[in-house]
Amino acid sequence: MGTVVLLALTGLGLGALYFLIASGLSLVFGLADVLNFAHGLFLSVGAYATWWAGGRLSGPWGFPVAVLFGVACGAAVGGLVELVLIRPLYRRPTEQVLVTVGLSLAGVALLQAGWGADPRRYPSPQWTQKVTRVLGADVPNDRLLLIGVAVVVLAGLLAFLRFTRYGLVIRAGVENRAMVSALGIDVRRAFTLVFAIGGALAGLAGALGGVYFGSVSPGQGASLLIFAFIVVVIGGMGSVTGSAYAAVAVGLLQQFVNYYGTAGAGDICVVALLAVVLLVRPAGIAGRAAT
Amino acid sequence: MLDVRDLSAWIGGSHILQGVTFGVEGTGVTALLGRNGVGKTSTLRAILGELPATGSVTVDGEPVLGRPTHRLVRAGLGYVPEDRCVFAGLSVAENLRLACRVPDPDYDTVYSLFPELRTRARQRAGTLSGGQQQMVAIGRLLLNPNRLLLIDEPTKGLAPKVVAEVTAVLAQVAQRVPILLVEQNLAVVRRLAGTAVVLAAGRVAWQGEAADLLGDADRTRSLLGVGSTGLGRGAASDAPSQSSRRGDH
Amino acid sequence: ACGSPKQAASGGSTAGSSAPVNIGIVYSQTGALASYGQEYVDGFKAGLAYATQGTNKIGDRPLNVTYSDDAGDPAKAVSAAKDLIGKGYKILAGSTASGVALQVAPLAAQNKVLFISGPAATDAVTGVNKYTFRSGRQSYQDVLTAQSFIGDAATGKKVLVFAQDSAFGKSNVDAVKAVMGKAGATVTSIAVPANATDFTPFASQAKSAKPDLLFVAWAGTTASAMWQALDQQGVLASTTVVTGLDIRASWPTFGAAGAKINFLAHYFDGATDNAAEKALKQAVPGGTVDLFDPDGFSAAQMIVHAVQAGGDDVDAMVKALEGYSFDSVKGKLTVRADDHALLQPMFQAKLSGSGSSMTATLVKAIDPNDTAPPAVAMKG
Amino acid sequence: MAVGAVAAAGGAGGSANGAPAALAIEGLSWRVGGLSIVDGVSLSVARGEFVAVIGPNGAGKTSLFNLVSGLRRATGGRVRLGGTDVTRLPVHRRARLGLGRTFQSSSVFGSLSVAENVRLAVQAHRGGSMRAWPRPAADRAVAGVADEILAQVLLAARRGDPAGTLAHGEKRKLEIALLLAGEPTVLLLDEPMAGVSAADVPALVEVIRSLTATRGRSVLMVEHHMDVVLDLADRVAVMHHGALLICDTPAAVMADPTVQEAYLGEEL
Amino acid sequence: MSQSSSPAAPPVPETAAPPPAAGTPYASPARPPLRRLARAVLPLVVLVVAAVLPWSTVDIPGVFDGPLNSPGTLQLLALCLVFGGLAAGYDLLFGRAGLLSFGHALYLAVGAYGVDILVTHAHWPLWAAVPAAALGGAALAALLGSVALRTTGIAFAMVTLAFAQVGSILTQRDPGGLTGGEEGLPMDGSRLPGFLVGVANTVNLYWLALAFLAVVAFVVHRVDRGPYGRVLAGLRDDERRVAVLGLSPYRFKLVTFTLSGGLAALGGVVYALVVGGASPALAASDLTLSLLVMAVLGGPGTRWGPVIGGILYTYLDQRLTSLGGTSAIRHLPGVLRAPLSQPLFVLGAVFILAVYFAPGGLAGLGRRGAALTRALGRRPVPDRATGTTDATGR
Ligand SMILES: Nc1ncnc2c1ncn2[C@@H]1O[C@H](COP(=O)(O)OP(=O)(O)OP(=O)(O)O)[C@@H](O)[C@H]1O
Ligand SMILES: Nc1ncnc2c1ncn2[C@@H]1O[C@H](COP(=O)(O)OP(=O)(O)OP(=O)(O)O)[C@@H](O)[C@H]1O
Ligand SMILES: [Mg+2]
Ligand SMILES: [Mg+2]
Repeated sequence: MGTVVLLALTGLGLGALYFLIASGLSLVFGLADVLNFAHGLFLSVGAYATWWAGGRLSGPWGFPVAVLFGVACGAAVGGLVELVLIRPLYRRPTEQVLVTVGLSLAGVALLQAGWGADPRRYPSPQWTQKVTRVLGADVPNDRLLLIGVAVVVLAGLLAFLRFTRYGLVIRAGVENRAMVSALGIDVRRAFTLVFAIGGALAGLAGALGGVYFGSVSPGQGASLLIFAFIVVVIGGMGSVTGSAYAAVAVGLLQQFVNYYGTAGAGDICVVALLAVVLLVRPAGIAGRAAT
Repeated sequence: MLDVRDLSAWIGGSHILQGVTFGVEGTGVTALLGRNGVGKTSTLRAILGELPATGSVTVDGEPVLGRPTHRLVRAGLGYVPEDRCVFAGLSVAENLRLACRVPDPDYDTVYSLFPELRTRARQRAGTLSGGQQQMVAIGRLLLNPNRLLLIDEPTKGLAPKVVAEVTAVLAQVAQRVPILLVEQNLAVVRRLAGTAVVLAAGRVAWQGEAADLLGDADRTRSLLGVGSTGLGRGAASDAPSQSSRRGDH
Repeated sequence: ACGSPKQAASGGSTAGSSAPVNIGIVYSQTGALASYGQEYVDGFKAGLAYATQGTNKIGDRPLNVTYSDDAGDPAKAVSAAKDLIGKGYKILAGSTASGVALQVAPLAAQNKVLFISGPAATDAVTGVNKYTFRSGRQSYQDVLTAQSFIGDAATGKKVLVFAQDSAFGKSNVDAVKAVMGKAGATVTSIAVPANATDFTPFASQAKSAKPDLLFVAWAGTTASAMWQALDQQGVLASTTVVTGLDIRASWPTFGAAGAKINFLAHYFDGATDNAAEKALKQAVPGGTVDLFDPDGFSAAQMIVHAVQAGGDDVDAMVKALEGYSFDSVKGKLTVRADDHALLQPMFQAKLSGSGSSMTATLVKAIDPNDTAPPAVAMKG
Repeated sequence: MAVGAVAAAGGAGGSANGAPAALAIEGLSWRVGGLSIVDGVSLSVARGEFVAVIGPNGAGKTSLFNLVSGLRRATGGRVRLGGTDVTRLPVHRRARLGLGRTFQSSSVFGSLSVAENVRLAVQAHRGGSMRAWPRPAADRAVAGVADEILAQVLLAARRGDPAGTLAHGEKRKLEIALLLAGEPTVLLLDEPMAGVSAADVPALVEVIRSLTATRGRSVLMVEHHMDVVLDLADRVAVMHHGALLICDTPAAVMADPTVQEAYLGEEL
Repeated sequence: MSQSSSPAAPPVPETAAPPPAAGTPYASPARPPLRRLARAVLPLVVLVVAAVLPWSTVDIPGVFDGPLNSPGTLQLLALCLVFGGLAAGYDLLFGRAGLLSFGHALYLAVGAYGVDILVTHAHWPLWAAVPAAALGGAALAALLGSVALRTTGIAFAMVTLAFAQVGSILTQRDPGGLTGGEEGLPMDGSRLPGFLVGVANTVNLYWLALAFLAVVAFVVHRVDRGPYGRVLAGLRDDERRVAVLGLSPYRFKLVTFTLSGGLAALGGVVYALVVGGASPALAASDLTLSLLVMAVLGGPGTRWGPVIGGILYTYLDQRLTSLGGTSAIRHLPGVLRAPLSQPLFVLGAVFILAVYFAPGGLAGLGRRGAALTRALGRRPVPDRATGTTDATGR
């Protein structure tokens, strides 16, 4: 019993982490149609920014402020990347993706140049490292934190897509940019915004990921990215809700298989799940729509 | 109203428009005619700043060349592109909503003209029939008030009945807003156009009263390569061709 | 200019009374193991100075050391090694990563040059061939040190190995089985994917196994999360936990767990106090010795000895090194003649303090012979 | 209604005189998301016969073509090509059996030159597409045929340009060229005249006529230009809300009041 | 309507379609016979020069440390050539057929580990192990391809990624001690023919790599010229259209996927011989990404672009590590030194710059330069401010 609860909750926590990472990826991919390999970099930026600020701030509000700082940095980097690197290439989608690839190479190396390859201890507040007893299971608090934040983010994103025109503008812009401006809309601003939001989400994921791992290292983001990709794709490219479902599924699957199956079988199961889903429903769980 | 002077445009290094000069008066329809590939669509796109162009284009005296497209459109230049450009991924409703620039878009006109669009509001535009997509494209235009409309082959792929209806609508609209119309269906042109501009190989070959053009068989043939009876329904179904085919099998 | 495609390779520095001795160090300047590499090289430089009494000469032959980066990638290491060998270098050392060591070693045998592997801990380097030596410890010695925590009273004890699911982890598991299993303990193991994102399932597996001794074989960036999980699931509180002490920079990542763990240490600042240690301590930047400085130091000592005895004759160098016993930072080191294992003292340590002010204190030093790995037959 | 259509089809369709119809559509249906787009259409086209399909926008004409050519899987009914049942066959197999089609909105290989477009179509028809080594004789033959066809559709002048850069009307012509290259026995033409400038219509009409006149090919053509329809068609089928209203001689169809009211409307 | 994406098939994202036109030699009108002759002969000349290179003792300081015929240089060149070939083979998928595979590393790894395991563990003779490994790779490609190709676009990319990921995980896990896990599997030199062993014989490895590159270049070139290549170009533009013309897209894509997989496996074999072993990095998805980078760097779908891209990328990747050590860098202020001593940073930066300033790849540079000058010559410079232009316009 206790074990099952533990696995379920930590599994959800894992799913929440995956979702936080995937949401930004999914948004940028679903709306701007850019498979953003630099997302992992954004993640690390957020993490390091939070780590940096957290080391300097103290007091009960020290960490939240640090997280905000991390998110802001993520957003800034995201927006900047769109402005400087992606925008000039909007006629050349392949190159857009490749630039993000180059960015992920260079960026991670840059972080390494700045702070070295070794993991740095993360200034997580004490309470996140304690456990809460739930139905006979010692559930780490940071998992609960992640779950909470993930829910909030999901709600926020859906609201953004439903109640603003941006979602519409950008989905249309991806199909035919010229036509959108021929309708009197400034597409470019919308695109920058989406990248900024994607970056902010990555930053948030990075900041909380730091709590999760208790340390930050340059490659951290990139190593998580592959699962984020899998989640995004299983969920149906660009569908935020789809990603949510997929994240939970992947998280739980990994957790339970890792415990009951042979160690490490979890990863393989996830990959298998991906292949199966795509072969049965090439468009992923939710089909393709940024909702 | 619209004044195009010495407009030149390039695509991928090739000189598509070679100094086009014509004007559009305050009201009525000006037809832009010519064979395939002479540069009609390019002209519209150049005016809207979608092609690199030189020369001068002014609307109500103010130069527009070089200003970003979305500004021009906000300033009241409505555009229906040739290949419709409905957003396949979006629903019909979303397509229309996207086009709204004003707080009180004129859905009534659109829906009264194309009831289809209301019934299919939730359908993905990509799955619409060719004609239905054309309806969306025109509908988008009529939602907002405009100072000048640039319309590229609006009746292409529409059933005769709808063609008639669309023509009627455009006739109404034209009383309020001037239209620069690219059209291959001469019957429609005859019904709508006051003045006509004929392009040939990126240059203006003739301009004047549409009546003069379509009225004069030789001129029509020389400029447009067809008998003035053009594409009036059934007109071309002359006996010999019929019999000749029958004879074949 | 024209020459034979094989010409340069056969070339090389002709042994002369004052011709420089070429030494090639192929290590991780960049890449994941950059900081290991850094320590190694610091140690190496200090070692050269120490072994040559600051002259950096052997006799009147100057030492010409070339440092090249392998970024932890075997391909790059092989390129670099071939380049050096091609230029006539007869002495190679370095290899921070096990993967690199294993792929460079064959080159040594094929081209008859001396190769002294660095921090790479894999047992496979020992006895791989006659031209390959090692200047650091190997996994087996860690395990034997771990055993010293339960002493010989291992009989009937339950030992659980919590190891990375990788060659590194596997070799540890095997070693533990061999050592403690022989000593009468029942050994089980949990293989954990090195890149796992959440360690809770494995931690609770370890918890439910209720071992008397938990041996954790871990390396890499996920250590912090792993320890946190073990701590949160109350594993650390419920049993004796033993693991290897990593480089100083990583200590803080043990977090709260640090104080609850028994560490076996290859080396840490303050583990020993001898002439070599003093020399090293004042040579390394920052003045604090760390895990892999001694490896570089002893590599330098071995090279100097080899050259003094063998000149440019590699086989003579090998002869000279086999059975060579010398005083180094860790104490008395001995190159075992039959498989080139490096017998050396190992240490038990405790961590105290927190954050960056953590300090390790020596609990006990283990005699080289108690940690001597079983001899293997020389392969090539 | 469909029943009546079958009768009509049976009457006029060549299947009466023994030989199997070149194309026989039997109770073909397609439903997506609850609504039925094509609804029990039955129609047969005899060898060498020219049938035009007209109907309001959204009547299901293009969908019907998609079902017949195999781009969409029919949810009911069957399709026969010269007697063989192709209802379950994939697109390319049907094409191999001599079924060719054009698309309502031009789809050509944009990055290939106009000539290459046609050569691809020719080689696809003549085989040897798997060949990775040049065989001058064969290649020259292919190129030759391609050039003839381009001349036929009045595109010779642009043979070198990337097809993506063609003006709209020119793309329509290229579509027909690709079709010609396949020497199909049954042709599906979806609004071949849409966007073609008035000047070029007569010429294209002749091209299409020659398609059928020679080698007794059969054609199913969607077209909104009534004069072209009347000029070319032996029979005219009228679709409405996915179903076949009537299928009869042009004259009869033009006379039909429903058609007048639902499709033609009043003359401009 | 039928053109716009139907709900059934997922919209093929543009990311799957390499830049158009770049790939098609057809677009270019027939060139004068002399130029065509040059085009045919030049590659052979280059090949011959490359083959006799090892006899030259020329020393190019800065570019190589050591004369051309020094083992170090030959080893470096050999690696470059191998990746040149691998990139070209990958481009068969990406540039020619427009298939974006994220799992190509798998087949490379199968080749490398395959030959390594057969020789080192199973004690096969090399002459038997090489074809076995290569064919094994092709077979696996055929098998997995037949599944993956049921999807398109990003979905396809991800399925291939998934398969490759499994491969990568397995090699990491060292099943049955076969692959040596993260430590990799050194090739047992004593079981190799003598002429491949030892630094003195590096030149033979160089020739081996050169031969591999030549084979790939030949295959790709053949595919490109023949009818087959025409079909691939068609597939890249519009699959549905190809089907309507009576060709089975699936069949052509599968053949291409298998062919490309086989070439990758062969490349893996050569790699294992050149480096003297296999390491898990070969199976990692990063490697596929670098193949992609190489192809784009050089110009996807072009004749020599990917080869050049592969060679250049590998050269930088190998050499930049030593750049960090050079005094030129060491004396820079910290802000500059730190990043510049990170090979990956320089590599990434170079790549990004290349994407910008060499769109369509290095191979495209020349062509575009010409086009640009033509355009400039033709067209007057518009004065954006007033929208007017000097009368010289026409
Ligand atoms: N992307 C392009 N690159 C090169 N040339 C182009 C491109 N787009 C169009 N053209 C050429 O520009 C010329 C004019 O094209 P445009 O579309 O304006 O003609 P059009 O009058 O609209 O023809 P249609 O009546 O068929 O629509 C055509 O010859 C066409 O081939
Ligand atoms: N995938 C789909 N989902 C829902 N409705 C669809 C789908 N595909 C087509 N339709 C509907 O089916 C009807 C028939 O479409 P089709 O393209 O066949 O009409 P059409 O006769 O070709 O009209 P047009 O003459 O304008 O081309 C249209 O109303 C269209 O909206
Ligand atoms: Mg046009
Ligand atoms: Mg249609």
